[in-house]
Parts: sequence; structure tokens; C-alpha cells
Amino acid sequence: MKFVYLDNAATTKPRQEVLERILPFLGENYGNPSSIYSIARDAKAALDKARGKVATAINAHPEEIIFTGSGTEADNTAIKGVAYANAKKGNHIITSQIEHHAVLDSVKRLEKRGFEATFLPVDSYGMVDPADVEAAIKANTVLISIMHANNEVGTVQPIEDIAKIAKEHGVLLHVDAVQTTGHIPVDVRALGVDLLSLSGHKFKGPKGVGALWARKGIKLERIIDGGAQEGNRRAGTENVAGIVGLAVALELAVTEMEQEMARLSKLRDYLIEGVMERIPYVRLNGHPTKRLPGNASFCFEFIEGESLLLSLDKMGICGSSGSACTSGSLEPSHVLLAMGLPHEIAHGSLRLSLGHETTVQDVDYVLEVLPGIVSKLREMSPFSVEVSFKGDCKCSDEHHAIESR
Amino acid sequence: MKFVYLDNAATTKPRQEVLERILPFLGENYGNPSSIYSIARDAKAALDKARGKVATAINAHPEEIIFTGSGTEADNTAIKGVAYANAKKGNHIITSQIEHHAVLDSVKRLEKRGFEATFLPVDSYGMVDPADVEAAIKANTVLISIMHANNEVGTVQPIEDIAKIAKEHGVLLHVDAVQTTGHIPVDVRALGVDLLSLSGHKFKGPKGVGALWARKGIKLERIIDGGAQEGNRRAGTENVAGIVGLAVALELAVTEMEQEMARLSKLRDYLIEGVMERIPYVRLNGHPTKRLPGNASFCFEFIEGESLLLSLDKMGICGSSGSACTSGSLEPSHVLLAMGLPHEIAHGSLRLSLGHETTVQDVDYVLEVLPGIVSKLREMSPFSVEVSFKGDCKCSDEHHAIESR
Amino acid sequence: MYTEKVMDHFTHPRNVGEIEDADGVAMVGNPICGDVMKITIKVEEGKIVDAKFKTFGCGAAIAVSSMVTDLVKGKTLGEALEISNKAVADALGGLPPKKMHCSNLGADALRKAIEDYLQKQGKELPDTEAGSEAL
Amino acid sequence: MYTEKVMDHFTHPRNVGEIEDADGVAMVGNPICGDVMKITIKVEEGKIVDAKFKTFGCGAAIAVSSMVTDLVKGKTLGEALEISNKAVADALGGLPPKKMHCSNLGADALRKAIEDYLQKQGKELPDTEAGSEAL
Ligand SMILES: Cc1ncc(COP(=O)(O)O)c(C=O)c1O
Ligand SMILES: Cc1ncc(COP(=O)(O)O)c(C=O)c1O
Repeated sequence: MKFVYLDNAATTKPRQEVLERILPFLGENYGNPSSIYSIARDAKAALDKARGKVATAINAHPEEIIFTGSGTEADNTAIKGVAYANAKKGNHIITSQIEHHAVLDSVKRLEKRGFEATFLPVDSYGMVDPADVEAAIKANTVLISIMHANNEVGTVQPIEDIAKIAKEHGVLLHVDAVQTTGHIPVDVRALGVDLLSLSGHKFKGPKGVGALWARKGIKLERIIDGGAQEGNRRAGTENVAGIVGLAVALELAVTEMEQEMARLSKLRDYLIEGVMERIPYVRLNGHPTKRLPGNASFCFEFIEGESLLLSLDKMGICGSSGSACTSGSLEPSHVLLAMGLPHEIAHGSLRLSLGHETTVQDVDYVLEVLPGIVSKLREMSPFSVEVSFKGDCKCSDEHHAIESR
Repeated sequence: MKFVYLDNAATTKPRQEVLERILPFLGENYGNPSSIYSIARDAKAALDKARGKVATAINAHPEEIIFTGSGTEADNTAIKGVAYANAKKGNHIITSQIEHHAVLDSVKRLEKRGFEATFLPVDSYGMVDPADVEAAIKANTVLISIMHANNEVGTVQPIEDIAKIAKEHGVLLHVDAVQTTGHIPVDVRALGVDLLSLSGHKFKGPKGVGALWARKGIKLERIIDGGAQEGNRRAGTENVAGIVGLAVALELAVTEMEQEMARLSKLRDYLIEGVMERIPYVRLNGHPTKRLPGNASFCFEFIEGESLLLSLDKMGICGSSGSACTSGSLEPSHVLLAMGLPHEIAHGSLRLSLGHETTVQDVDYVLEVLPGIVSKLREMSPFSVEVSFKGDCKCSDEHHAIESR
Repeated sequence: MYTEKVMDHFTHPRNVGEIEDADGVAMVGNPICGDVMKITIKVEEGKIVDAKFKTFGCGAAIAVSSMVTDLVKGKTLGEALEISNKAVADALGGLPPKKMHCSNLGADALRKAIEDYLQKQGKELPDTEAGSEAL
Repeated sequence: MYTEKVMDHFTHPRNVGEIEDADGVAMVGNPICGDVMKITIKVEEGKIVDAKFKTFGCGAAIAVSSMVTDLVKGKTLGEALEISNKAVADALGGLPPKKMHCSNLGADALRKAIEDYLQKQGKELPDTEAGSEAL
């Protein structure tokens, strides 16, 4: 059967080159970087080299890089670390309603600890308005956390503009760049930000390793206490293999970035146009142009996302959905809801995220298979029939009122 | 040159079997366990299987296992997680002075957040007295954290006795079993404890992955917030490869444990006796019998640990020391100091930790090489000469008063 | 995640559609929550001779709909009323715990369809245990 | 961690020992901190003709001791007093930052040994810059 992986925003396949560079650190080069004998110094040197590579990739200094156990941990460290270390200055944090749960839940945790938070709304494209950021800043604001690009709908945020505002008001800016690092240019100096999170498995590195960049001089409290690793900013024996893998993957991603961005954007637009042409009652989620090169996100009306994913899986296609059923919660995606989509539409979302291996044949295959799947599910749906009778797509508003009769 | 790795308490070489089982998850089996399509379900199944293996190894239920990014993170999660989740019940925590920094620093962090802590002393063998634990319990005590065996001196603590006391007083007991899991029997039900930390790289698994066992029903607050991974107790995309590796390594370690314990204890005693016979002015650190099978820890008077390690490294022998110079701090090991050793003796400590690959030839080589190294360093020392003149070892007390004359 | 039985009913759902001259019709669930089931039944001489469904929902919801409409065919109304949501899930070899509540609406839909039929006939809904004989 | 030069001086330390009839002796550092250096010097006609050390300490401390005793041989007391801890570290190709303070005591020990010599001779310690000519 064909296998078409279009969930590269969830995770990516590690590169062969990454695997090769990792292997020695899972075998012969097993030294603990904190020890002093020769194999330990080799491990330490590998860490230093990896730190240098990551720094180069994002235009930072090596000692500003803190390796973590995930992008999530990087987000937690940035938000809680800055909040606690700067608690004397103020206790107000600004973020957006469409952040990843790693950010949202960190901020909510701080709310329970006596901090104050503002969750900014977004427009229908999932875009944060810098003016809203500025309006939310108060005398006690210490941190703003806005993601570089959204993981579900791919919208790229106006970080430079927000960074200018943050700087003007003397407020630190953290950026969750987990979806952008290795995919679109991430230059911490050009962006003008203060902290930035990234995660290895999103750019063909291994899972379970991330990094936080924190501008030199920024006060940051550890969230994992213990040994003096990572310059006393993150305790725990280092995942040397993972860190080496992350760095190699990022280096390669940056080398190929320009070319891949062009290739994927074209492929993405071909997919989006193909879907919109072939399937009625479909909406594109996110910004039409200011979006990640690999992200195509749709809502198919009258059907539910999980059944769509299962049907696609049956055909060898891997995608994801913001449907409640796939998230394990009762609510559909908070991102789609924040963008103003009604619940029942949000349940019908499908994200197809393209990556390094994606070919035009893959996209053609999706375009061949998807319309039939959507039709079959719609035939099964109690809504689509009514709709096809009525011949318009406004009916979705009525669905709220459906009752058993 | 010969290569003799005797720092297995710092980290171990991953087994070949572990590497083989890990590899697919760094390559073809790259699915994100949270997704729903087939390769993702494979990853999820691998996680479940790993969880089952770890549970079996420590006699726990699979859903009680929380995978983390290190032993350190497991310790942090246990201590901070229990403290915050039970803050309404009380805010006093009891631990010992010889815990790993992962525990000590977590407790100290909580002290800064308004919690109260007692750091229990130990005897000259590094043993905690259960009576001290009982005496320290107050009405507001919510958690006791005592390590199963100490990483520096190898002393195994009377956990069952402490567990009985904890239970009698309705206080939760966390045990840092990072040094014991996979090495000596760790049965959470038999020990009678409530939470237990372990770390993959200490038993021939990969670095950067650990686990916390928390008895069902125990309230635990996440320290890393975000997605719903690990039953909502630890957010972040799972290090699938690492987790699989940890589980395979632990399974194998448990299978071979009885045999390895016997073999290593014998080898350890051979090493200890050999050193004590061949080298004067040496002390054995830790308990003579209640100690880890692989741990041999000494203090060589009149010399300093780092220069000892460097000299050993030159001969291909890897060891560790509690000397200030190796820890990156100004103080020698807090463990040796808590055991009552004077600073200048603590600086001369050497830990040789035996492991799976250690052979009798390795030990013979150490016994051949070490006396010469110690002599050479002592010849270079301003103290040993005086000593050899005086012919007794009590002179160390005078060293406190040395001044330039 | 799902059993083979669930996947079979999801992939090859039985009884999809709407009976045009149905004797009983019901729609349960809420699109806001992501699961809506519409069941139409045909009743002849106290027996359900046909049942069809249309469902908006996840794989579990579709499999449950398929299974319940399959189970009910040929059953008396009394027997049909005895089918519980749990029984449908069991017939599917079980459902993931988190699906037991939100997506397991088949028996509810069926019951409502029977109620609808009875109401149209001017009859009362029987007390399930005792009343089933009366139908 | 350490430069090759440091490792060379650590592995093959120069001038280990004590000059029996030393003209100047000094011991600096503190065993509590883990570094103690004892330097003995032999002075002839205002020149240091021999220097030996004994050191309790880490690799850096031993290398520093070896280097400083090497550097000083043949130098006038004035020249010897100009040697700084930093100069010794530089001669070793640098030391890890955290070693710069605790283990880099070679020049201090040397200075104290010269002081000891001068005191025994009944002379004053010269003002390093200006006074070096006077010796
Ligand atoms: C007793 C003890 N606890 C905790 C740790 C920390 O575990 P990890 O190295 O996985 O962070 C270690 C080892 O470093 C240890 O020996
Ligand atoms: C925007 C964003 N932030 C944070 C994360 C969390 O990173 P990780 O999967 O490494 O925990 C993800 C991915 O899951 C993400 O897409």
C-alpha cells in the first residue's frame, strides 16, 4: 500500500545522517560529559560542538543555548524561569489564545501561583495584532510569549513588530519557534526577541530533545534543579546522543532551507488549490500567504475529523485533526475556536503538513483519494444531505439547534 | 593502551541489545505516539510495552510509571509534584544531607517558595537513622525523601524501616533509586514506598531518560506543563527511542541481577582489599557491607582527587572523585563532609564503580597501577613527606592550621 | 486504539442511510460535541424489520451506529429496548474508555426512535423490563 | 579541559621536591580548599639559581607549580617578582576559567618564598616596578 506521511508538524522522520551521527553516542562514546577522563571529554566536546551548531543556526552565542528534554520543556523553562526570576519586577504575563499547550498551561500554572495573565485574541486567520499586545502591557508586565508560527493552522506571527513593542516597554519577549526552526529563517537577533524555544523532532532530529535560547544576561530560574549541567540552568545528565542529533538535523535543515521553502510552498499551494477545487464546503484554515511552507489546514463541513483521519489512514495517508476526538479532550482545537470557527466546523478539521520526503506524487495521491473519502463520510452524515438539498453552506449555523425530534 | 572504565555510577555503556531495539524508533518507526494513524499507533504500543516492562521490573502497575527526561527530572517531579499537590495538608519536607543534588536542590527550591525542610544527618558510614526520621516528623510533614543507595559512597539505606515509620505517620515517602534500580532488588511494594525515581543511563540504557513511579492515587502536580502525555503528568513529545531503550535495559538488568550482584560484590571486595593492602593512609568510604555491589570509594590522604583522576586517565582508568575540583564547586563532596570527613581528606576521594563489563583483569590492572600513582602524587605533596617522617596518619588534623611560613 | 470489530464496522458500515417512509425517527447527540446520530426504523407487527443510520462523528460513533442498527433488525420492540449502550460497545469488542461516554449513543438513538414510533402510534413507552411483554 | 601544555607539566612535572638548604621557603593555599603549594628557592648573587615545589592540589595546581619553578630559574629576584599568576597561566596556554582563582597560586608562592629569603637576609621587599633595579 502507498504510504504518504503528511503529519510533519506532529513529528518528522529523523534523517539518516542524524542517525549516523547519533549512533556512536549510544555506543562507544558513552562518557558522562561531567566527568573528566578522556571518553567523558569527548562527550563534552560533542555537546560543545552541538551547542555551537545550534547557536550558528539561529545567530546566537553558544553559551546562550540550554538543551532541554523537549520543546515543551523549553517553553516551560522560558515562561516559568523568567516569571520566577523576575517576580520582583512584576507578575503580569501576556500571551495569545492560540499558543501551544506547553505555553498556555505554563502560564495557567503561574496564574495559580499568584501571577496574572492576559490571553490575547486572534483574527480569523489566527493572527495576533501587535496593537493588542501593546494595549495589554501594564506596569507589572514582565513577559510576553507569542509563537512564531502556529502548529495547527500555520499562520506566521508578526514577531518583529511585537519585539519592537516589547523592547520599547522594557518587557521580555519569548517566542515558541518549535514549528519554524529549521523550516523558515529564525534569526534571534533579527527577530529582536529575548528567548526562543525549539524542538529536535520537528526538523528531522530525534524526539525528546529541545533547546531554549535565552539572551545573555537574562535572569532565568531553573525548573529542573540538581547538578550544574547546562551552565546551571537545567539539571540532569545530558541526552548527548539526542543533542548531537538535534544539532546535526538543524544544521542540515538550515543548509537546505531556502530550497525546501520554495519547493514546499509550491507543493502546499498545489495541495490547497487541488482540495478547494475538488471538494465543496471546505475552508482553508490560517492565513492564505503568511503561513508555514509545509502547512495545509482545512475544515470539511458536515463531517468529523477523527473519522476522516481513520479513513485516510486506511489509504496510507497520515494527517491530523483538531477534532475533540483526536485530542483526548471534549473540546475541539482551541486554536480553531479562537479563530472564530463554530465547534461543529472545528470538529471537521484536517491538517496535512508536508515535509522533506513529500513529493508531488504524494500530493496527487491525496487529491485522488481525499474527495471520495469526504463524500463517503458526508453521505453518512445527517447534515450533508440536508445541505445538498438546500444547496448552500450557511446551514452550519442551524446545527447548533439540532435536537432529536 | 588499556581502557578500564570504573565510573559506572556516573554512567554506563548502553548494551548492544538496547541499541538494536532503539534503532527502529530513530528511523522507520518515527510516529508521534499521540497521533492516530498506524505508525503512530506502533509508537504508542512501544511506549505501552516499555511501561509494562518497567512496571514488572519494580513490581508496579504500568499506569503508575511516568517517563521523564532524566533521573533528575523524576526526583524534581516527585518532590515538587507532591509538595504542591499536597500543600493544603502541610508544607514540611524531610530529607537527608547526603541526597543527590537533584533532591537537595528541589527541596531547597521549595524552601524558597515557603516550604519548610529538615536535612537529616548521617553517621560515619553515610547511613540515615530511621529514629531520626521519626523524630523529625511534625504535624505539617507531607513528604520524606531518602535515597535508596548513595551514589558516592554506595551505602544502602534502611528504606523498609523508614517506610514503616512514614506509613505510621501518614507521610508520603519518595525514594531516589537511581543508583539501585537494575543493580539490587527494587520492589516498590516490598519496600513499602510511595514514589520512586530511576534513570536509564545508570543501568546500561540511554542517557536523557528516566522514570518516576508514583503509587496510584497519589496527588502529583506536573512540573512540565503542556500536552496530555504520560497521563497528564508530564507534558512533551515522548522520547520513544529512549523509553524503549530504558525498558529493554532494565528488563535485561533484572534478569541478570542475582548473578551480577554476586559477581560484582566479589570483585568489589577484591578491589577494596587489594587497595587497602597495597596503599597506606587510605580509608574506605561508606558502609563496609551494606553497600552497592559495584561501589568502591576511598579517601587517599595527602593527595587531591582531580590529580589522581588525571593520572588514572593517563593509564586508561576512568574513575571519579568528590574533590571540589571535579565538581565545579569550591567545596568537596557534601556527602563525604556529612559523614564527618575533614575537607582535606574529602578532597582526596576516589570512587571506582564496577559494572557489567568489569573483569578481574581490570581490577588487577588497577591494583597494579594505582599504588604507583598514589606514591608519585604523595611524593609531590607537601604533606605526605611530613607524614612519612612522623610515621603516623593523625597529622591530617594539623593541616587545617597550615600557613605559609 | 480501536478493536478490529470497530474498524470493520467503521470501514464497512452496515445500514447507512435513511428509510424514506420510516415509522420511527430520532436524532441524538450534539454537533458541538462532535457526535450526532440519526436513526430511522421500520416496524412491522411489533418487530423492527429495518433500521438505518446517518452519523456525524468519530470512528467509534460510526461503528456504534452500524452495530446497533445491525443488532436491532428482527428484534421485537421490547427486545430492542433492552439493548444498552454497553451491550453495543461489548458487541464491538469494547471501546476506548474515553469513547464510552461521548460516542456511544447508539442505544440512546434507537430508544428515541422507538419512542417516536410509539408516540406516532399513540402508545406509551413501556417500562423496559415489565412492559416488554405488552408490545 | 586542560591544554596540552598543562597536561605535559602535570604528567612530567619539573622541579618536584624540596631544596634542603633552601634560601627561601613558602607554603600558600589551604588544604580545606584543596590546593597547597610549597616552594623552596636557592638564591645566588641576586639570582634564583634553583626552585623546587611540592603541591597538594589538582592538575592545574601541579602544572602551575611546575611552570612557575621552571620560569623563575635564572631570573633575578626583581624579574621573578614581576611574574604574575596570569603570566604563569598564559605560559601554560591558559587555564579553565574556574581554575584561575583557586589553583593558580604559583606566583603567590614564589613571591612569598622571595619575601622569606629577603626577610632572612634582613632586606625589605622591594616595590616591584621601581625597586627591582635595587636588588
Ligand atoms: C542518586 C542519584 N540521583 C539522581 C541522579 C540523577 O539522574 P540523571 O543523571 O538521570 O539526571 C543520579 C545520577 O546522576 C544519582 O546518582
Ligand atoms: C508550537 C509548538 N510548541 C511546542 C511544542 C512542543 O514540543 P515537543 O513536542 O518537543 O514537546 C510543539 C509540538 O508538539 C509545537 O508545535
